Amino acid sequence: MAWQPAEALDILERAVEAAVFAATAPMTAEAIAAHLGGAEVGGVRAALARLAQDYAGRGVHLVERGGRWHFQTAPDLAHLLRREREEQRRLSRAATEVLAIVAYHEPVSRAEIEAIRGVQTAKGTLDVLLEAGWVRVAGRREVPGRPVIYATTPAFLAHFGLASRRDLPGIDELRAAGLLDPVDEALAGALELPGRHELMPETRIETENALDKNE
Amino acid sequence: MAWQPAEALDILERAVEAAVFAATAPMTAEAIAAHLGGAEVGGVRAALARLAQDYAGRGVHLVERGGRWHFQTAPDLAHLLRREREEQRRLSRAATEVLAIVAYHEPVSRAEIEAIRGVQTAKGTLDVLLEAGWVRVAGRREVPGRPVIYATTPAFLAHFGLASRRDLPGIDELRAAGLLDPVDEALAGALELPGRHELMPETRIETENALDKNE
Amino acid sequence: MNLIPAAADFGAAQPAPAAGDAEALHLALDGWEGPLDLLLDLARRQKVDLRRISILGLVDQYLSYIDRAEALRLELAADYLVMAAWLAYLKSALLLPREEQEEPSPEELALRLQLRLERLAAMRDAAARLMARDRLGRDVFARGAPEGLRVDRRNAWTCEWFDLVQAYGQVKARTAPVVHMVRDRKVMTLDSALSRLSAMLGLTLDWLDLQAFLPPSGDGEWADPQLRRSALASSFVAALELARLGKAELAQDETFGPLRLRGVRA
Repeated sequence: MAWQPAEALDILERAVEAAVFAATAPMTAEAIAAHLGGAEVGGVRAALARLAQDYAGRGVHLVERGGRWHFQTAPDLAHLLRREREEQRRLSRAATEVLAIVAYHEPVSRAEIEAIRGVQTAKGTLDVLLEAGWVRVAGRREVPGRPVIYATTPAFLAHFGLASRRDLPGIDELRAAGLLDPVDEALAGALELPGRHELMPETRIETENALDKNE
Repeated sequence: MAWQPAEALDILERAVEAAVFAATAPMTAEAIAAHLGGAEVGGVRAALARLAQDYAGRGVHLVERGGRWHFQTAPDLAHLLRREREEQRRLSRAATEVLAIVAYHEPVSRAEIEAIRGVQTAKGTLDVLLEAGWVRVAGRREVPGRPVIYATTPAFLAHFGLASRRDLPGIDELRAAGLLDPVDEALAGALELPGRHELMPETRIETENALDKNE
Repeated sequence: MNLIPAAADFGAAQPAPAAGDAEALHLALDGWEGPLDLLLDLARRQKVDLRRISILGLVDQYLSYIDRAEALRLELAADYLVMAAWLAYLKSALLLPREEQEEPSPEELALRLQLRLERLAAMRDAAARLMARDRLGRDVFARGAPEGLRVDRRNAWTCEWFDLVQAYGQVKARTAPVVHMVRDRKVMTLDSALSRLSAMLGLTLDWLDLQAFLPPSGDGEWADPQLRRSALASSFVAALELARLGKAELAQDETFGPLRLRGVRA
C-alpha cells in the first residue's frame, strides 16, 4: 500500500490524523467527530480507515483497539525501540492466569475465577490488574450473594494489541471446543443430559472417548 | 510533495520515524542514532530529511527546532484541535441589574449605571454582559472625560423575546406586579416607558449629578 | 461417600492453606499452585492430549507423589491431602464393578476432573499467548509527548425575563430618595451649658466634679435620662471651651476617672 500524495488528503483526513496524534489517550470515532466540531462520524470512520492504510508499512501505525484509535510504533521495530528503563514489572503467573480468565470469560466473578484455577485468588492479584487499568468491576451478578463481576477494559485491548475481544488468541477454537463453558454445562453435555444437546457433537465424542480409555 | 510508497521506506527511516514518535522530548540526530543501537548519524540525518518531506502537507509534521526533531500537529489545524464546550451559567444578581439599567436607560455610561444602582459596578460585570453579547459599546458621550456608553444588542432582544425595547414593561406594569414596592410615588411617576428620545427629567438630573461627581 | 461433593468442588470451596503451610508447600511441591495445578502438570507429562489422558494413571502419579512428600516428612497442605483422599476414592470406584456404583458415577467424577484440567490448561495457554503479544509500552510505543486536545470552556449566559424586570424594579426601589424626619428632641444646647458653667464657676474656686454642674435630676424635666445625657455632653464641651479660654482648669486623675474642674481668677 503506497502513501497517498499529501495533496490528495482532504481537510477531514488531516484533522483526524492530527487529532488522534495529539490525543493523550485512544479515541473513538465518535469522540474524534465531536472534537472536530461535529464532523460526520461516517466520514471520520472512512478517514480513519484511509489513514490506517496510509500508515501500514511505516514506522508508526494507526490501530483500532476496542473501538478506540491510536498511533503506535510498528511491532517489527520492537527490537530497536525496546527500552530497559521501561521494563515493566513482570506479572506473577497467578496474575496472568487471572487476567486471561477475565478476558476469555468476562464478565466473571472471583468464585468463577477460583473454580477454574482450583485455588483461592490472593487479594493482591486482582488488585494488580485493577491498578494496571486492564480489569474493571463490571457490576454484580444477580444471583444470591450478588458477587462482584469483572471484565477487561479498553486499556487491556490497547496494551495487548487487540482490536477487540474477538482477537484474543485462540478464542474461537476455545469456544468451539466448549472450553469456555462452565464444567457443569460441559459435563451435562458430555453425559447427554436433557436440554444439553446443543453442545458440539465432536466434543461429546472426544470426551466419551476419553472416558472409554479410562475405564 | 507526494508521500513515498511505504515499500520504499528502509528500515532506518521507519526506525527513526518510530523513535521520534515515541520519544518524550525532541531528539537530536545523534540521540536518535544512539537510541537505535548506534546507527550512523549521517544516515539518521538523511532519514529525518526524507521523513520531514513525507509529512509535509499532512496533519502531522516532522520539524526541527534547535537541532532537535519532533512531530507536531500541523499549525493550520490548531483551531480544529481545540474544542469549545458551552456551559450554561446564570447571570449574577449584579449583572442582571446592570443589564436592566442599560436596557431601560440606554445609551448609558458606567458612571450613570452606578448612579442609578447606588453602588459601584465591578468592571467584570459589564464584561460578562459584553461576553454574553447582550450589551455593546455604543460610542462615547461628548462630555469631559468622554466616557464610554453602552447599549443593548439585537441578541439581547432575541434572548428575551422582545420585538423592541418598547416591549420592556413600563413603570405602571412593574408597580402592578409589586416590583416597585416601596418606591417613592414621585420617582415612580418620573419613570416612564423607555425607548423615547428624552430621558426622564429626574433621571437626567441623577445621571448629571453622577457625572459632576466624577469630574 | 460424603467426601465427593466437597472434593468435586474443591476449588473455591476450600479454605486457603495457612501462610506457613503454603510456604512449606512452595518448597516441597516446586511451586505448584494447589492440587489442580500439580495434577495438570502430571497430566501434561503424559504427553498426550488432555482429552485422552489416563485418569487412573494420573491418580496413581498424584498419590505416589503425595506419598513421597509425606515420606520426606514434609508438611502437606490440607487441600493436597483432601485431593489425595478424593482421588483414592475415585480410583477405587473406577476399579469396582459397574453395577455397584452409586450416583454420581465414578466416570462422571473422572470426567469432571478432566474437564477442569482442560479448562485450566486452556487458560494457562491463553495467558502465555497473551503475554507473548506485542505489548504497548514494551514492544510497541504510543506517542511519547502528545500535545493533548484542548477543550475550552465557553459560558452560555442565561437570564430569565422575570429576573431582569425584577432587578430593575428593585434597583429603583432601593435607590428611591428617602426623606428622613428627625423628631424634635429636648437637648441642652452648648450655649446654655456655657452660660450655666460660667455662672457656677464664679461662685467657688474649689475643684468640682463635672457631674455637679448638671441640673439636679429630681428637677422635673431633668429627670429625663436622654436630656441628662445631652446636658452632660454639652457641659463637657463647655468645660473644654472654658479651659481653652483660660477661664477654667480641668483635671482627671485616672483614665475614665471623674473629670473635675474649677474656675480661674482672672
